[in-house]
Amino acid sequence: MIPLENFLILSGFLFAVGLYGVLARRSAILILMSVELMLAGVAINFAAFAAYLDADGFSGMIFALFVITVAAAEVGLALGIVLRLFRERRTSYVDAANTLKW
Amino acid sequence: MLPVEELFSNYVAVLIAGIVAFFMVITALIASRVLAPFSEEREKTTTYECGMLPLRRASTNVGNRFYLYAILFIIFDVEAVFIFPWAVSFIGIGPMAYWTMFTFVIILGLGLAYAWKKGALQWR
Amino acid sequence: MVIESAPDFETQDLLINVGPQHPSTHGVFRMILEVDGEIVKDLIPHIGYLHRGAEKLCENNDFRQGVGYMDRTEYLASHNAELSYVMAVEALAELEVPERAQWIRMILCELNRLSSHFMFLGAFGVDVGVFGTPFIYAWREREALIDLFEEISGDRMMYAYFRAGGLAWEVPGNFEERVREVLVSTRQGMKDFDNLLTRNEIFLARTKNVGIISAEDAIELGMSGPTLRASGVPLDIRKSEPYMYYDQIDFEVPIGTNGDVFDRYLVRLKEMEQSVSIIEQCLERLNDGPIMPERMPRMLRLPEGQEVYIRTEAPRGEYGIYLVSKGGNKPWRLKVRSACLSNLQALRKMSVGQYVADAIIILGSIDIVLSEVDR
Amino acid sequence: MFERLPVPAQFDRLIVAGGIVTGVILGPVFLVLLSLLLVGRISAPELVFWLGFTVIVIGALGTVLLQNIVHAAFALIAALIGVAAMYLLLASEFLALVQVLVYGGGVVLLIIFALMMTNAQDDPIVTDGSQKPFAFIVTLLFGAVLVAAAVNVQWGAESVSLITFRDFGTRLFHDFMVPVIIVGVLLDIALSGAIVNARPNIEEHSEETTQ
Amino acid sequence: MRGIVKSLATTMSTFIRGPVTRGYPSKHRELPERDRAFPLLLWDKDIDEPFCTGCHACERACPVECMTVIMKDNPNHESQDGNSKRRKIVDEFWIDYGRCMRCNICVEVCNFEAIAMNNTWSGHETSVYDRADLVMDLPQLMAQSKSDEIQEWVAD
Amino acid sequence: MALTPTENTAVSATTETDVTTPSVPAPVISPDSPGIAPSEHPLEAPRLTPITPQPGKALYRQLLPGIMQVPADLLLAASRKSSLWPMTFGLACCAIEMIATYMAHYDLDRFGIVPWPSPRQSDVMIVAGTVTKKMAPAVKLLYEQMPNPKWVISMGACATNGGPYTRYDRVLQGVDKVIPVDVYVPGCPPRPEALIDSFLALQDQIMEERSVEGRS
Amino acid sequence: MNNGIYGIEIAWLDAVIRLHIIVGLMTVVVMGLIYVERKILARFQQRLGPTRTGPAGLLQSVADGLKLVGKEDLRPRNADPWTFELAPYMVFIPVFLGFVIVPFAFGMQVRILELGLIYFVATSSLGIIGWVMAGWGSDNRYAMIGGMRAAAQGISYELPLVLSLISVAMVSQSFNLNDIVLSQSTYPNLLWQPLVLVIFIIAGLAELNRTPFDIPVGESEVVGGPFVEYSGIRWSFFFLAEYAALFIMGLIFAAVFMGGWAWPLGEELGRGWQILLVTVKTSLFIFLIFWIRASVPRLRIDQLMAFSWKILLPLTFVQVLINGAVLVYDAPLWILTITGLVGIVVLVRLIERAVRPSPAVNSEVVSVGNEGAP
Amino acid sequence: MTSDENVDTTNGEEASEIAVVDSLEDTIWPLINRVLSSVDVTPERGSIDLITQIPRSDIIRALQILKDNEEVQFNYLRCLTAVDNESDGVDVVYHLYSIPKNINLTVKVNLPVDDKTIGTATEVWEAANWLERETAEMFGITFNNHPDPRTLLMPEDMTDTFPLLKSHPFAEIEILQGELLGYDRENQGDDE
Ligand code: SF4
Ligand code: SF4
Ligand code: SF4
Repeated sequence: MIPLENFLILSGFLFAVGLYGVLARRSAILILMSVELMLAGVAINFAAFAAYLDADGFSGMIFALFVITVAAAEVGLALGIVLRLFRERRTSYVDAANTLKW
Repeated sequence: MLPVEELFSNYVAVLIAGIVAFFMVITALIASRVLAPFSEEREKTTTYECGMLPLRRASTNVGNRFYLYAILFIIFDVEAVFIFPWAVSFIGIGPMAYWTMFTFVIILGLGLAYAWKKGALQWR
Repeated sequence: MVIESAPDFETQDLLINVGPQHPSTHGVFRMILEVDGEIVKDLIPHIGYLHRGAEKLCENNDFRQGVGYMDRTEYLASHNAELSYVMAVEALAELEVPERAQWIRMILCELNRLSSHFMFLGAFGVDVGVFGTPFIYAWREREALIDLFEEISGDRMMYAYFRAGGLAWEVPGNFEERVREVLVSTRQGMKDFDNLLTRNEIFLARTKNVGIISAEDAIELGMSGPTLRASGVPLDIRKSEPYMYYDQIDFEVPIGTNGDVFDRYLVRLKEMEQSVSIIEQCLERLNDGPIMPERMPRMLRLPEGQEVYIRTEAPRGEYGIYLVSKGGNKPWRLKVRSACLSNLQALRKMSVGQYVADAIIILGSIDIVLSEVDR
Repeated sequence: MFERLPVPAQFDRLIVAGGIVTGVILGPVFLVLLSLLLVGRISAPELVFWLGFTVIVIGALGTVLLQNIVHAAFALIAALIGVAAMYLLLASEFLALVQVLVYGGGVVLLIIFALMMTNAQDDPIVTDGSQKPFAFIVTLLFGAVLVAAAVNVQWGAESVSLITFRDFGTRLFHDFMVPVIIVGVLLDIALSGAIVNARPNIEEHSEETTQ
Repeated sequence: MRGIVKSLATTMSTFIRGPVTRGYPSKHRELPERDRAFPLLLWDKDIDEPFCTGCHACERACPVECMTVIMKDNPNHESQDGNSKRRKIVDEFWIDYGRCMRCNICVEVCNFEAIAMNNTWSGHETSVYDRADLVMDLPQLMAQSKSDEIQEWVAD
Repeated sequence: MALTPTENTAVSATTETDVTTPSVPAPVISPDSPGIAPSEHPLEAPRLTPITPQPGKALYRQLLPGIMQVPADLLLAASRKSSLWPMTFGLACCAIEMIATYMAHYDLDRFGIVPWPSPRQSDVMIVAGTVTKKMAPAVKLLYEQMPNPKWVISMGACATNGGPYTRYDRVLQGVDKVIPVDVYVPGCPPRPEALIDSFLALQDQIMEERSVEGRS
Repeated sequence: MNNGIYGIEIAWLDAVIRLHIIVGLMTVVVMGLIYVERKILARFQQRLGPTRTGPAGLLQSVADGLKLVGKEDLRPRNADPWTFELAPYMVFIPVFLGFVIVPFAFGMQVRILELGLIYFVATSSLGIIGWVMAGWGSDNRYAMIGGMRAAAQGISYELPLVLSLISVAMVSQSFNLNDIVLSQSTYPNLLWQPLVLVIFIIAGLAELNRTPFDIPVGESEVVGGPFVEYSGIRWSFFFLAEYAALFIMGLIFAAVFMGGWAWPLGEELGRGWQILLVTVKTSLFIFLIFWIRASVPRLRIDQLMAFSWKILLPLTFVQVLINGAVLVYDAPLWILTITGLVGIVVLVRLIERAVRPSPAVNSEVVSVGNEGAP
Repeated sequence: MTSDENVDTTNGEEASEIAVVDSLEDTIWPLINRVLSSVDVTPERGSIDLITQIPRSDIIRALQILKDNEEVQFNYLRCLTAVDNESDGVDVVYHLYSIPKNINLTVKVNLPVDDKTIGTATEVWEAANWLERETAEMFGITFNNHPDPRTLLMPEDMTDTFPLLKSHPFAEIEILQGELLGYDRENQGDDE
């Protein structure tokens, strides 16, 4: 069987790559995509622990489900804001949003 | 077979199906590459636009109507995700689960009504 | 922070080029749609892809030869086009057309109106999105009509049958039975269309309140024919300035109230019923007699310095012929007043603010014939 | 000499398209894994794991590195589908399918719509000092910590326990009723927020264009 | 919904009515006798020569100028001990079927009833691979009449 | 006099085209004949230059030489001839008769002929109607956008040589001035049966030329 | 896990064999479907359809396929190479994945998945990405609009489809297609869920992009939609995917609503009968789709979206809640039949109300008498 | 007044039109004359309709009056075209129709050969837009202040010649027969 570590490494990798994306990229949409990657890594983590360590409880699974759910809602809301930013500023770069009031 | 193994074997079939489909496409493409004529005329690869040369590059913005529908879709898709496990288990749990889901659906129904009222379902 | 290669973030409106080769432009019409998320913000029509100089060529051809060019100008209703032309020549040459020839002309023109409207129904149904079926129903009926025309004139589309003064030759002996026979199948076809489209909810949803044009705008833009009558203007040259024997015939002019695409469809459908009744009345009055005036010059020559503007009610509206003669056997100037050209001018007004899909059915509802627009 | 070869110029497109993606990158991995499987060194789930791992790595790296944002979005799909495979290996069929359903069909589509709307094509090139080196170092450190933590601890579990779908539903709606309803409220809030933000404001818009 | 059901019923009724296709290449429909395919020259069987005298009337009347006629003295004329009444006769005759618009004018202007529209299927099945093949010369124009294939229809 | 090498190649090239495309007549009859008036308009020439079709090459001719090529040719030609998809493309009055041919009474579907709107999916271009000089570039472009193998049917007098409108100087005197034509159907308009006949002729041609490089 | 030859488990081999049978079956059935569609549409339009390629035109699809293989496939110069080339894979593979679950007869399927229906929905939602890729990658306006429309339509009608399948699954208490079929051996689900049946057919039409929901590919508007620029074999894969999806949808319809191979003969009868039953039920669905295609115009994009969101979605929600109430309180099932029929009536009324917005703008054609123009 | 000897009231036109022709002299002309009293108009008789000549300087004003006047209400522009009279210049012809009153009027303006400019009737009827564009490119007439003076029917790059002018030549015909196909009279062995 696959050891649990593999999943943990994978989720760590996903989280780290997502972090890199969030830090390094400028387009708000790309940042959102990177956040998705991070959340996926977290969800894998939850699910892995639930599957390996929590033989009957599987609260981790349910938590992973909630993570997926919340991630979807987050994307919807955040993209709404990006669109608003785009409409107001004609750009989707986060740097353009540094002034709080416009 | 253990249930876990059965699950794996089922989804291995899915993986194989993907590979089979992939090879189907690529075999046909190779066969076509062998059988079909080819030429390197330049005009041939211009974008088709009813017999006219293209006006501008096509990627321009395509209205945010679609976007609103996509948001709605995600929200209700997530709702469906919660209904899936409920649909096969609520009888076992009893009325309480039913009323939970009832509340859940009503809450999202209110969301739909809000979107409706706000004109998100209206094209213009 | 300086962003060097900021991509072009201008929100451009999408420009869609429709035509000249496009399944639903009815030939080689071209329009450029400026679209903002499926809604037409502007529409720029381009015509002239079929401009082939019929007017100029007619100036070079004598009056008999001109008939052939008129056929090709209005190829869906060639009889009606020929009629305007020969009437213009007759008016200048002061020819008297025998009664029988007039009745036959009326029958043929109305039959041609039927076949032309069938073409509209079919093409329109396809524009609205039915897969081929309306087109095929339309052609099933048209084929019967075309067979009849072929038996009479010898050709399926370019009849070259009307001549200045009368008709080229006598109709075949079983003309009346054949016409009645065809009318039966035509009725069936009209009923099929009625059942297929008129009450279909999707069809109604697509066509009602789409492409509305008010009566004032329609008149201002010089529209005519069913497209104008759908806006509620009961202008029909057969009624207002009757030619041939239309004043002896009892018929009604259907008009619409809303001026939308559905009205244009329904007006045409109702008009077909009227045409059927006109044909039946004509058949009753058809009697024997000559089909050409007694004395016909072998080569027609027109008096000098005369001009006439003849208008008739073709299926698409007012088909006018402006004929200027300076003597000789050729027209000095021949102008075809095309109903489609004027109707097409209204396309922009009707389409702006509608959906892309609507622009296409609005174009379909105008029922253009490109060779009449461009000539 | 090469122009006399019977290989048409377009032939390379085939290799470029299906070829590089699967033939060059996935293909060797797959072959290696398959041969390992054949000689009995790894088991079938492990094969799937490593395959999925490769897909996820490629997809994730593609998402954060590709210049063209639309390509990045498509790479994201690959990564997320790989994640779905991971859920399968963790014996949760349902989570895997939900992952595909919500991400593959929904989230990525939403992102693509947003891309089309904002007409964004490329990540801009920044001249006055990019954050990339900094981001890289932070990522490296963070990733190292995570991996070290994962590897160094003895977790002790060796086998996956299967969760039947019905049990999952029963647990969810038996023990987590309140969270479910809260999720409903949360979704509503997200919905209304997104609509308020994304709804085209006609007056504002026209002002924009006239300015 | 009811309208849609009505539409469905309509299509079903045509489904039942059966096809109306004319099986063209296997079955040739009877053409009306006035059918106008392309002009042909007629052959005077009594004297064994074409009716056409090469008078150029049709050539001049043709709106698209697709005919070329060349006239010659008739070697078979009575004055030359022939049995023909025609003093002049056609020498060469071309019609460019590729341009002819089938308007029937040439038939109407001919004083000798020497030209007629082909009203058989042979006049319609004329696809060629080279457009020069569409220019018919005298033997081709007369072949059908010689072999009695066309039934001439003349407007009264 | 010995031919210079360049002349030599030129000659062989033309003969080759003659073999491969026997049905394309030379666009201009001869410079000194009173045929077509040489274009007087300065802008006309570039837009109306005829296309020199590039013969398509198929890989299987190199891979399966000799005896193997024959069945492949036969199979491909037989399938191509039974599934000729024309582009929906009507220009003028002839288009009406073309439509009539698709309809119930004539039903081109019997021959496997179904119209497709995009040139990318079509094999045959039916030029049905008058090609004006305004339209000619579009016709040319559409022809070029069709993938090989492709054929052209010139339907009616106008497409063949300008027909009734040939004397008007905004009308192209035959579509073969800009694109190579395979089958000509005379008539103004040709009957639907004549169009079907031209398809049969085209099918014959496809079968005959099945092993000619560049034609199929 | 050691029950394999040379380490390959039997299950793998089994899957490979079954999938290859499916490949053959799919090819034959798709070709047959294309032929049958042409024949049936021709008959609806009083034509003959293909007759001349092979006996009665039977080889028509073969000829078409062979021709498409032998056709040059082009990639427009401006197209995005990766997206353009990968789109056929992204369209075809998800559709093919659907074959894993569909039951043909007792024991005749590739695999019985516990969550078969969810799997079906998930794979079909993946296909939308392929359409968007094709549309975006072609760099063509029509393709772009078509791809966007396809995506919008796909997501809008996925919800009614999912919810209608959930409704049925509630009655059968399983998402496993095999269990669903078995649970219908006495009464098919369509008895209990008539409204859901109607909604499933509508949403299925939309998912398949068939008339009246073919706006992404509507010829008269976007000239073939996302596939305008595709030619030759690549294009034929879109075509193949479309018809394979139709086939799968028909099989799902037969299994979920009509009792698949079980109803009305039960599982005792032989395979032959079961296959015949499934074939008949599937053909019924497919014939209905062809029939609708021949008779109904196309909707407009806003109407299409409004129809899904404003009519179908609320109705399916209500249906799910009613199902839940009836099942949880153990009420007799015929209540569902009645509510379903009432639901259909409501649906019809809603549609008719939506068509005529208000009587004030209703137009009638009036006739003027003989007195002529004003 | 060039007038009625050319108009034969029994010339084969139908009964109703005869009535119209009869009434031309009595009703329409006085009416028009009254309406256009501020403009210099010259009447002429056509076969069916009344023709008036209006000088170029007044034309748009006159048309506006004709449209707005309550008594005539020529609210419908049937046709707008031109006639090339070679040396006599170009006539621009307006065919007007009044839907409420059911009367017709033809208005003619003569333009000299060397100065083919005229005001635009689009100010009066929108319908004139395309008709004027067409007339402009066919005859080389300039319509001043036209809102959209692009070419309509001509190819965009062939707008420097005006095909409907009498001086515009026809194209040469490409003839594939006779001598041009290599037919040679001498070789046929005729007894010439
Ligand atoms: S066919 Fe008749 S008109 Fe023509 S040349 Fe011969 S005789 Fe004269
Ligand atoms: S039918 Fe007309 S076009 Fe043809 S040759 Fe005779 S006169 Fe000329
Ligand atoms: S050949 Fe005749 S029918 Fe065909 S387009 Fe030309 S004029 Fe029209």
